[in-house]
Order: sequence, then structure tokens, then C-alpha cells
Amino acid sequence: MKIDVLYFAWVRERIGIGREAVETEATTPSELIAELRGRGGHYEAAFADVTALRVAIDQELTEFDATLSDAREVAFFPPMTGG
Amino acid sequence: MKIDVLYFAWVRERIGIGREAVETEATTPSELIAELRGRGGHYEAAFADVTALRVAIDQELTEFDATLSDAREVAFFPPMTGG
Amino acid sequence: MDIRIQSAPFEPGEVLSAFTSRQQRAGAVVSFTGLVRDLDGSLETMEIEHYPAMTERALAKIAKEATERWPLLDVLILHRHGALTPSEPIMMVATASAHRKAAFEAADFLMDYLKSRAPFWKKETT
Amino acid sequence: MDIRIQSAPFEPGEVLSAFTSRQQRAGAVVSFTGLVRDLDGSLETMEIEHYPAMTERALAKIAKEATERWPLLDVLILHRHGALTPSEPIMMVATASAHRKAAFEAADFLMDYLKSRAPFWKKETT
Repeated sequence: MKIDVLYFAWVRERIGIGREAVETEATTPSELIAELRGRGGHYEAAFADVTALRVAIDQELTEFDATLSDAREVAFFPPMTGG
Repeated sequence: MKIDVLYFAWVRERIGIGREAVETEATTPSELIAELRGRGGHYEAAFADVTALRVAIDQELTEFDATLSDAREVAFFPPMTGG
Repeated sequence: MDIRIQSAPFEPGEVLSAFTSRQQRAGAVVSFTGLVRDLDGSLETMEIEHYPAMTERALAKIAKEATERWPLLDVLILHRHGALTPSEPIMMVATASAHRKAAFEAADFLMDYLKSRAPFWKKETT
Repeated sequence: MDIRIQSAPFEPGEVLSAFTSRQQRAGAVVSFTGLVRDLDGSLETMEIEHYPAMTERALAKIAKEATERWPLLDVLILHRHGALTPSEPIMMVATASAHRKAAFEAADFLMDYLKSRAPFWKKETT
């Protein structure tokens, strides 16, 4: 399936782009991260420490082992610092 | 000694005046209240329940057994309801 | 420190804007505004009596107590007296601090203290 | 409920005045304003990035959660994104309730929740 993958803050800066369409068979964000890390380089650097990341599926904060079925958009970003 | 005695809110309404000069030998607000109650009438009604009252000496909240020595102004009023 | 006791109406937004714009190092500004409530639609006016010689002193003491307990950069207390009508602002406190927690806790403390220690008495006329 | 996400500057006082004057039954209005801090005088700009498709939804959810926990009459959340300079207001929350305690607690809760659940990221440039 094809998913839009979004990156924000230093995740975006390390990877070098803010959004890309990814063809994947991953069933969870964790599996998707494993695939992306497999690309090496910037991706490996960006996803080196998953505990420093948060994930949203279709604009809802969720867990890394949540299901990706029917997901259209997955976003990875560091802890939020609004307010 | 001569003390200015002030009344606020329903204490003022019951007694009928907001301020009066009182010649007294009272050494505490409690003793002053006893003297004022002795006048009877409105004073007795106003001071019937001292637990419903607060007292300030020279513009500082204090206790009914505080000392009146050097006091220039004593005020009696119900619990405050500002804010 | 800014203490105001006045019979004139005030606009909470104007007070907050002036307070906020004079902060140089604050990261957090909290304001509380108390409004005249009309519970059942029958309130015509509220009259607030106070003890003029004591009021300013009491409010300054309350503000000082707050600045001793929390790292505040600024404090404002404004309280009206005289006749007020429903929905009108009665009083306001504002606190400025580097951090949110101090600003919130100090504003809450000011309100508690002000309700129990400042010589104001409300009287409602229906 | 009033949710605003904007790059334009805002005047906290104007927001508070509009919020306060639209209250009919409230007795208490609490506001929190967050300002850009410049700790050592070296901050030139702060850039706030956000996740547009998620932001409004997250803020509405936060506001709804507050209204379910406390008896609020109104809630406002305003958050800027883009470039900000020192001392500028970053964001604001306001709550209105019949009683002080609910207004204070809900505003504090909104701030906690907003800091941990709303997709904003600050980046400072010195």
C-alpha cells in the first residue's frame, strides 16, 4: 500500500524532506521505521533513537505498535514543544 | 483613652453609623465589645454573635484578645467577601 | 507591583495588554477576572463597600506575600468598589513569571488571600 | 469554543476583552499568555513549526476534554506558528466558568495537555 509519510522538526531536518509517498507492506509504525532505516544514511540517523520520537497516524497521536491498516498518513516527529 | 471605632457592612447597618469616637478603658477588642453591648439596643444586636465578626486594629486584621494599647482606630466587620 | 482600588469600570483586556507589554523577561502571564454574576436574572446592582484606609495596605501585603513565595516578575491587583451591574468586571489579578507554574499558583493564591483578607463586602440588590 | 491557529501576531488584551465581553453567566475568567523568552539576550528569532492537518484537530480535542472535566462556559485556545521575536506572545488560553476553581484548573490543564499533545515545535535561532 502507499502511505504519505511526514517528518517534522529535527526529523525533517535530518531526513532532508518534509513529506514523501512510501510504498510499504508494514503493518505498524515500528515496521515502517525498520523499512526506512534500511535505506541507510539520513534515515538511519533520523530513526536511530525511537524513544526520542512520537508518531501520529492520520493526524492522531498513537503508539509505535498501532495498526497501519487503512492509514493514509503517518507522521514522525520529536516530542512537542508548544505552549 | 479615645479610639475611633468603625463599622462596615451589616455591622454598620445594624448600628446605624459608620464611625464614632469612643472614650474607653478597654484593653482588648473583646472588652470594647462588652462595653459597646452594654449600651443595649442596636449595639447589642450588632455584637450578639462575635464569631460572625472580624476585627482590625489600626488597619491590620487581628484577634479579639489583641492589645489595644496605642490603638487609634478599631474596626468591626463581617467576614470579607471581595474577589 | 501595581495595586489599584477604583470605583470606575475597567476593561480587562486593556489592563492585560498594558501588563503584558511591560514585561521584559517573562515567559508566562496569568490573569484572573471576576465578573458580577446574576444567578436568576433578578440582580439589579451589586454594591461593594470597602475600608479605604485598610484596603490598599491589605492588597500590597497580599502582593508582597505572593512575590516572597513565588519567583514573580510582576503582580497586579485591581479591585472595584461602589455600584456594579451584572456581567461587569469586579476585580482582576495578573502575575508574570519566567515559568507557567509560578504564574498560575501565585494568581490562585492571590485570589484565595484576597477573598479572606482584603476588606471588601459585597451587597446584592434585587 | 474558539480555536485559532495563526502566524499573525495577536494582542492578548484584545483577545481577553472579546472573550470576557461575550460571557453572559460567567463569574470567573482565567487567561494564560505564553511569551517568547530571551534568556541571555542572544535570541534573535524563534520559529514555530506545526503539523497543519493535525493541529486544529488536536486543539479541539484538548478543549473538548477540558469542557468534559470542568463546568466551563467557554474555552479559547490561540497558538501562533512561524517566526516570532523575543517578548512576543506565542499563545494564549482562556477559560470562563461560574466559579474560580474550575476556570483556574481548566486553564492549567489546557496548558499541560497542549504542551504534550499539540503538534508544535519551537526552534530558536541565536
